[in-house]
Amino acid sequence: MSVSSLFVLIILGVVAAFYFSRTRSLNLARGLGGIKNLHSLPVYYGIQAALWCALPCILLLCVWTIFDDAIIRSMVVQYLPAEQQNLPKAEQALLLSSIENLANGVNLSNAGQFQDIADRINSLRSISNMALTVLLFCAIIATGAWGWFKVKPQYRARNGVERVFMLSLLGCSTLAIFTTVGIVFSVLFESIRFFNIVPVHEFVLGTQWSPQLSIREDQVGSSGAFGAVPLFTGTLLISTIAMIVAVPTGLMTAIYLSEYASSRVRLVVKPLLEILAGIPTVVYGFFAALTIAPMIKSGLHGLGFDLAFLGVSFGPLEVSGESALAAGLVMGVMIIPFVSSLSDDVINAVPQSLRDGAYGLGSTQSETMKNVIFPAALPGIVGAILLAVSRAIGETMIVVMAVGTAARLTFNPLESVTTVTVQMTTLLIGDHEFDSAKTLAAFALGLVLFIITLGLNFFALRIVKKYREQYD
Amino acid sequence: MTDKPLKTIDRVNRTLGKRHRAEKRFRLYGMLSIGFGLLCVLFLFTNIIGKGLNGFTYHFLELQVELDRETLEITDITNENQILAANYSGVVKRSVYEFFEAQGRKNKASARKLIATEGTGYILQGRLKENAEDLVDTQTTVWALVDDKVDFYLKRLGDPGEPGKHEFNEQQLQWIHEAVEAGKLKRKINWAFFNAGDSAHSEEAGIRGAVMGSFYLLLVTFCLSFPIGVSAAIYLEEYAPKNKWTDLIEVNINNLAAVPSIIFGLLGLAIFLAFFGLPRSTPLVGGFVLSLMTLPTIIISSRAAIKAVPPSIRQAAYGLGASKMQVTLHHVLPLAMPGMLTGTIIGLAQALGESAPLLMIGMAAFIPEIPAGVTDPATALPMQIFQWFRNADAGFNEKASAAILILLVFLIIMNALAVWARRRLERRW
Amino acid sequence: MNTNVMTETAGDIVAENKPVTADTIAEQNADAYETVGNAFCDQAKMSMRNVNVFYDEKQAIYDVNLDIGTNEVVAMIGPSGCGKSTFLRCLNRMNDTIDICRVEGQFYLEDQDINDKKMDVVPLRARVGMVFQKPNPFPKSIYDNVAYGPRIHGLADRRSDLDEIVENSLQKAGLWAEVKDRLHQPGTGLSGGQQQRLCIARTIAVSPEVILMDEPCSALDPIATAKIEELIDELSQNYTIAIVTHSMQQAARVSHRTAYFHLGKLIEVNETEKVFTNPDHELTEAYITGRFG
Amino acid sequence: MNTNVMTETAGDIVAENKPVTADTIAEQNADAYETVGNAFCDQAKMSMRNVNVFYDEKQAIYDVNLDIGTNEVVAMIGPSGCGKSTFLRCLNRMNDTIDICRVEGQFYLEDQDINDKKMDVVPLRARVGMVFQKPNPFPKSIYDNVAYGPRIHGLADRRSDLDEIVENSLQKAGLWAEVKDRLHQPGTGLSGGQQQRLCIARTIAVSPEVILMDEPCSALDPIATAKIEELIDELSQNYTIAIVTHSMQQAARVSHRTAYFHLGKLIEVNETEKVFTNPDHELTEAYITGRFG
Amino acid sequence: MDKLNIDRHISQQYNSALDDLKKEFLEMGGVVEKQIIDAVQSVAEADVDTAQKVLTTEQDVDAREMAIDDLCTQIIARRQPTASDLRLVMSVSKSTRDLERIGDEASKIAKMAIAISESDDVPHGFSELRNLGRQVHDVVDMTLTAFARYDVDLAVEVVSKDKVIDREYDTAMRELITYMMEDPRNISRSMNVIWALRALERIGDHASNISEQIIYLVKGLDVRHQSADEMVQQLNQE
Amino acid sequence: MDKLNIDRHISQQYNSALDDLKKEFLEMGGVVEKQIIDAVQSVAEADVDTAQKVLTTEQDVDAREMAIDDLCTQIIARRQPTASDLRLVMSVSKSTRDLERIGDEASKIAKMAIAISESDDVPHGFSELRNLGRQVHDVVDMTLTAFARYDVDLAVEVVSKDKVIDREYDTAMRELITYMMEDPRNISRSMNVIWALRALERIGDHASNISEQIIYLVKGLDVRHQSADEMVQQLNQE
Ligand SMILES: Nc1ncnc2c1ncn2[C@@H]1O[C@H](COP(=O)(O)OP(=O)(O)OP(=O)(O)O)[C@@H](O)[C@H]1O
Ligand SMILES: Nc1ncnc2c1ncn2[C@@H]1O[C@H](COP(=O)(O)OP(=O)(O)OP(=O)(O)O)[C@@H](O)[C@H]1O
Ligand SMILES: [Mg+2]
Ligand SMILES: [Mg+2]
Ligand SMILES: O=P([O-])([O-])[O-]
Repeated sequence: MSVSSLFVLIILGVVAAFYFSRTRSLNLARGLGGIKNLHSLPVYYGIQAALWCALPCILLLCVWTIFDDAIIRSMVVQYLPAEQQNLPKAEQALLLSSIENLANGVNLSNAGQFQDIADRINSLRSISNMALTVLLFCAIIATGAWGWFKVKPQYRARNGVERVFMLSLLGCSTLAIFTTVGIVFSVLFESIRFFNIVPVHEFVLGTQWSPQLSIREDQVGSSGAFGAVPLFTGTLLISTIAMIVAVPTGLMTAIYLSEYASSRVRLVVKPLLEILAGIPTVVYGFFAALTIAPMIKSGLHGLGFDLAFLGVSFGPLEVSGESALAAGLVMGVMIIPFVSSLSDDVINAVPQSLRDGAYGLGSTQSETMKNVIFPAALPGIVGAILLAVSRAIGETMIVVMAVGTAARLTFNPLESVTTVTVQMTTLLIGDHEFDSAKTLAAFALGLVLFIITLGLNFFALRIVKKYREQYD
Repeated sequence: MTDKPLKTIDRVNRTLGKRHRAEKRFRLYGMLSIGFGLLCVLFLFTNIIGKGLNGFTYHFLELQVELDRETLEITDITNENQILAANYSGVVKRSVYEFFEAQGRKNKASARKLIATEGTGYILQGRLKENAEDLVDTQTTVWALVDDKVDFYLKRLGDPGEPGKHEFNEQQLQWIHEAVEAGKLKRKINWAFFNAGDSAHSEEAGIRGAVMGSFYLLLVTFCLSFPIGVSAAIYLEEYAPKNKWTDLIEVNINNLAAVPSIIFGLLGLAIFLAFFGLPRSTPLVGGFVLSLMTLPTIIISSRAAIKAVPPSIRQAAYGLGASKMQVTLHHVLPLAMPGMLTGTIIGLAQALGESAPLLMIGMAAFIPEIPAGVTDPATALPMQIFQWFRNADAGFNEKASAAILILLVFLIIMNALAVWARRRLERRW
Repeated sequence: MNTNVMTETAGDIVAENKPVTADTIAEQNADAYETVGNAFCDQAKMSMRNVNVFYDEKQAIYDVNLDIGTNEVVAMIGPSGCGKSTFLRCLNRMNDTIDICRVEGQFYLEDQDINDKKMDVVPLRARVGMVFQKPNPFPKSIYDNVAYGPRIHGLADRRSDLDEIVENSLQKAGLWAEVKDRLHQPGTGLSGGQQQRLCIARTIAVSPEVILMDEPCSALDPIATAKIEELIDELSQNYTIAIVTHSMQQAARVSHRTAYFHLGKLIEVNETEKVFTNPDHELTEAYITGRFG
Repeated sequence: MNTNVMTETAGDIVAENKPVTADTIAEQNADAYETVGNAFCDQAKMSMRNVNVFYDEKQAIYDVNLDIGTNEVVAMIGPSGCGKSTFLRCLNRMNDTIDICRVEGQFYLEDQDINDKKMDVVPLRARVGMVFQKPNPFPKSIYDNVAYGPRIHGLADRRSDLDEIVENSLQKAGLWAEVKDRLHQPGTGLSGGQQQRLCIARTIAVSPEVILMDEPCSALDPIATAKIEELIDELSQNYTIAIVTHSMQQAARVSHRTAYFHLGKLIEVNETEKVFTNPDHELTEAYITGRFG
Repeated sequence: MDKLNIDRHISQQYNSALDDLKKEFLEMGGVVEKQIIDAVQSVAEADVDTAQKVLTTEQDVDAREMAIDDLCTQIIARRQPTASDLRLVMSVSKSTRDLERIGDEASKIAKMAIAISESDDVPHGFSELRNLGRQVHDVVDMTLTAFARYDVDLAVEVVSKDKVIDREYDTAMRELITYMMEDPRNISRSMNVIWALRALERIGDHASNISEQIIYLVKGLDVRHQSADEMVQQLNQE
Repeated sequence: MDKLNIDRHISQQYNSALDDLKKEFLEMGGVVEKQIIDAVQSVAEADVDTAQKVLTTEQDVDAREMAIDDLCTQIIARRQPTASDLRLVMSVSKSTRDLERIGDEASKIAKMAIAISESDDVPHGFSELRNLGRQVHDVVDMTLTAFARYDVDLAVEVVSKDKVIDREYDTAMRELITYMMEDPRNISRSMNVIWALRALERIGDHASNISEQIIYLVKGLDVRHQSADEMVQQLNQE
């Protein structure tokens, strides 16, 4: 039987185990004069039996399906002709997989001469499948029966079920740690390899960024400059522009909505603004590249012209088609609801009693806001802003779409700059050698980005905590 | 104190005017901010909708096509291979020449360039596949796709500078306008856009593949992240003892929530593709990556939802002798469910619009086929938008706008779902 | 629901053997009624006349007339939901913050009608301060909490004046000795009772003429409560105080006169001794002796 | 802070003229002490022996010995933070839910030591029910609120059994008449006092032997409070009740014996009449007459 | 009809505590009333046994007084009574003392009865004694009824009746003194009658005190140290 | 030193209310004491003016009694006293009645003084009267001191002294009766002396009652209707 039908079989067994054990416990209860004389409710006996049945059987199924191919493979190796047996490991593996393909009925690599081995594989496979089916069948019955027999009035079924429940929850919660570890590992090794090629100081302090397109491994490092400073200044520039737009607007919006606006206005305006947060970044990128950047360009050209016309000695402003300003502005707009929604939540979380206290003393609304609510909400607001900053730093698509890849060390918002994330995508997109310095550089950039945002978030959490300790 | 001590109320009145003015100013700033925000929304939407709607329509030319065997190069109607490989462009071209009454090589070439012959051929191929016997050797009417340049030109007829006009010679322009006036060249909804996969030709490119890709992505993401996220949240809020280990988990989750999405792309690239060797460009891997990315969002919002369940409810249940699992499943979970679901849907909406990590795992590849499962190579809506955007062809840009509209509709639907779920589940006792 | 039950029994007490239905109660409510006892004062600091308060359509206060004398402590008692808080919050226009609340009637603070729409609430609230049910110190230092009011109202020209105001207020609130060494630590770090005294100090700091208190001890334990009560007594030397309380005993302990509210009506106002030994109205008697419900 | 103040005065009262410093207090705390009055019973339902409770390093309860008699109402009073709630929560192991809390000593429910680590708390809590400070009905219907306990403990095999349990419990809690027509409406829609009675009904529904109440009326108004007190009195016919209360008057009204806690020590246990007319210990006297602080 | 609504509290326990208090008080009143009847009878009929009975009852009355006082204290400590409840407790607490004193006076009469019975012949003043005794008993009875019914009018009547008793006592006293002066040998025996008369007069005074407490209880007015007329006037003012 | 710590409440108002109560009570005690002295003096010196003064003071005493009772009621209503505070209020409320009665008895003596003064010659029993008067005054003084100091020992002493007074009263009474028998013309005048003696004896009893209340107040023990020995025994048991 196929794996999926075996799986269905297990499920059937589990359901049966549940049902019969539950019924058994109910019968026992009737004999004892009521369910209250059992240690646990009948449903727990059912679940306990079901777990007893499900866990070993699924384990068996998994282990078997994972290992059977490998075992069969090692079994067929001996049937290969002697010269093939002595092949290097990699080539042997290649050969074996082509034989397996043959067994599956796909003859891609003309491995026709191994038809007999393919047949053998097929027969081994069917034996294995038979064995698995029989074994699983027995296992289901055995574990189910075992669970059924364990149903006794004093049996602590509930406690057992709860243990399993708890352990599975624990397992889920550790996934976050694995993710972090995964991230670190996935960027760390590549980065180390990169730093073997390009020294760290060169990467961190260098002001030239021009990763040479390299096709072959032996070209690596021979040319190209991997100085990341322009990338970081670019990132900084764009993020700064974004925050300049987003923070005041977002904050004032939050304040107005939570303190001044009538409930009807809030009901309409808040979701409207939240739409801004929900729009995918590609859309913003699209918007920035196709609408804002041309607008800025033409707008500022006009401005430059006007100024010149007035006799001021400005030449027409040199505006690049892909300016940091466009990306920054759009990113700022995107982040507004980020700041406003989070701040709004924080401001609303300030207890009404504080407001009452301030009004009761004769404060005006803005005084209440500035002197009482804002300080009380500050840790939350700072947290919100820092989260927004890290969002801005990590933002990819807007910059990819609206800003060029020209790594320029400048703080002029009208010039084209590039950012860390943009470089990562351009370096990785497409099918390059996985080992080229160019690809590896992306991982190094990733590592640095990770460290920066980590630091930023750590900082944010610390701030929030510190203030909270003081004011709660 | 001054020589003449003031009464409290006099002192209060002294500064009153100034305070009220400050109040008015403050309020003004707030209104300006909101105005700015709303303006942005308005601008963004009019812009996107204005651009996007064009993408759903296309210009078609009503052509009479003679489907004779010879030109089609079909000998046996029952042979499917022959029908598939028939020379449809030939008959289309012939009809085009006839339609424009084009003579001479140069004129014929000009006429041919006005029509997307291959695309039109596909339409004919589709018809013949269904019913070759009745159609072969008859004349049939087909709305032929015009060339994307024609479409571009026609859609912008009123615009200043007549964009796209320079692509055509006098003759072509004359033909086009004649056809339009004769009512033969019409702007119609381009159904192919909804039904087809990606294509190298903008007039044939459709969104279906990306939509299905996104759907599978979300399916995988939801199936993984919701149960895991909720479980983790429950563990952390209800079970976890307060120690170094749980602190570590907590700090981790908070950090992950703010890690740039592109880093998750790197993770997917290095772990799922390079280490586990899972197939590239598949919704499965994309789903894994997006799950990891949305997990912190889900965990954090679920934890907030669990935290919002008043401890008094738990105490009440404990006091009655409920076990921890019973307390959690009977009381905490149902009460936290609306919050968890909203958090999840918001997380999924984010995942839906997410593109940077997908770039990393190759979901930006050109994939014309419509995926039939989670292990088929696929692309996703934002990826499709990105790709079309980067294509120099103006037709693709229009498609990108249309795809954006579709994506936004998706998002709005999901957000509505979140609101609905919240309303539905949140029992206002 | 509770109110219903109460109403029933209240009715019983009024018209002894006659069974009282919801209808007759409704009738009663619609009727004009007269407050028994002694609702007026010669030296009134605040005078309320014909006060009616509505929440949307629902009337919460019916035609109340009451004076609060200078340097007098008036306690307001009554069953839950009878409108005590609503009435109190009218006295410094705190009801303005509730959209659906509509207040009718005249409220004189000395000679000024404070319910006038043109009245500026900012100086009003400086004159009529308020202390709330739950202690609500601002998340600032103790000093800043007390200095807040004087600062926003510009009551102190120099730092030293401010210091003086803060010290005086804390002295009057009986908190100086306990906090003088930690004026710059957060006010939220104090115990509940101290927090409430801090809130009182904060209110005193703007030298109000009237202090309103809405169940100021309901979140406190008996010892802290006793201290606040003691403080109220001391404050009544210089301030006019109106206090809402759920605890009849507290009303008995701290007030000079006691006003009994019932379903939005002011049933009886009398000297506190009289109310608690020999009230004039059966409803008052029923409430203070625990015969409702 | 508050505690300090109290301690000082408490010290004053014990050793009248000698000024008491923090040191002597610490000494006192370290000393063994003896509970005055009459902490033991013949027919004890629960017996606590040598109870010490720690929060991390901080000791919250010092060597307390107390019996609670069958069908007796024991009130626990004392200044805020003296450990009343902590002690009460030991009686059904609710302290298990606090990680840092460590409980030492023997707690006998009849003959069983419930502080045994191997003891399963689920059946224990079915025998020793608890009612909390704030009414906390589940956000379910009234019926489901009451039926929840019987359901999880499998007390009813049939629907009709469950109906009966629900009705009986609501009857006993004096709520049946008020809610019988709306059993399937949400429990949270009731008034505060009714909610608290619902919580009591919910507790009764699992037929506990002992009911613990931690300030069950502190969130209620006087009328609802009176009803709950009345209910407690009726329940004491069939149940053993331990009640923590901040209101000395409440302790005086509802309890048979009163236990006075002070800084984690059980200072005095006596018949309630005795405690409130002529307590044995000076600290008790100082507390109930309002001489602390 | 119970105007004070003692049984209308939310707390049944409170109801029953107040009810107990009232019942105990009336019971004690009953015992004391019986004492008066017995005492007067024992004097009139020189019945030593009855007199002895009165003397033994005295201890019961004392115990009851203490019990009632205890009850009052407990109600105050446990229930914090206010208004009418408080007045009830306070007036019972005051009146119980009067009842106890009435019992004391009755015992005194009983003692006289024993003393008188030791001599053979009937001293002068017996008829007056019996007459006064009947009136005093009536007054006490009225007082208890007034208390049971919270009847202010009856209480006022008691006060005015007490004035009548006082006058009769004066007359009897003058007569007895005249008699003593006529026959000095009888002085010591007559003195006994005088003490008995005096005791009856005091009983009337105590009944009047209790009635004043009843008025306080029902109306909240302290009418002590006033004449009956003043009292009526003040009550009408209300 | 104030063992009951009346001035230790958190509430200053409560302190001062209890303090007022105590002060008022002691003041009333002072007035009454003065009444006794004056009354005895008026009898002894046939001083009608002093007697008249005693009679006028009577109204003051009545007013004080009512004021103190009112104060007690108010304290109970406003302060819900418990334990020693409650005992203080209750015992003052009981004792004030005794003080008032002492005042009454003093007035009676004063009335006798006026009656006696109308005749010229000094009746028998004057020396006894003066003697008893001094002792009774001592006892009342001791009682008030005991109350002021919450001195249980002194209170017990009062109770035992009262027994002595009773004995002396008996002796004086017997003597007077003998004298009356000897000289029946004097009966009516002697009767006045008898009433005065009797009043003094009652004053002693009332002082004893107050002392019992002091013991209750300080110790929480109800020692009424007990002999001094029993009392001491019970106090020692504590
Ligand atoms: N914001 C509001 N909106 C609508 N109705 C309200 C509002 N606040 C109070 N009410 C209603 O007005 C009436 C009086 O309420 P108020 O709060 O003044 O009563 P209260 O006497 O203070 O009661 P409590 O003792 O419970 O504080 C109640 O019936 C209440 O339901
Ligand atoms: N979860 C906890 N963690 C640490 N310390 C605690 C905790 N709960 C209580 N304590 C401490 O234990 C002591 C006793 O607390 P408990 O809550 O039992 O007092 P309480 O008498 O019930 O006071 P209250 O009347 O304010 O409820 C206090 O000093 C308190 O600070
Ligand atoms: Mg209120
Ligand atoms: Mg507690
Ligand atoms: O006790 P009396 O003196 O009033 O009879």
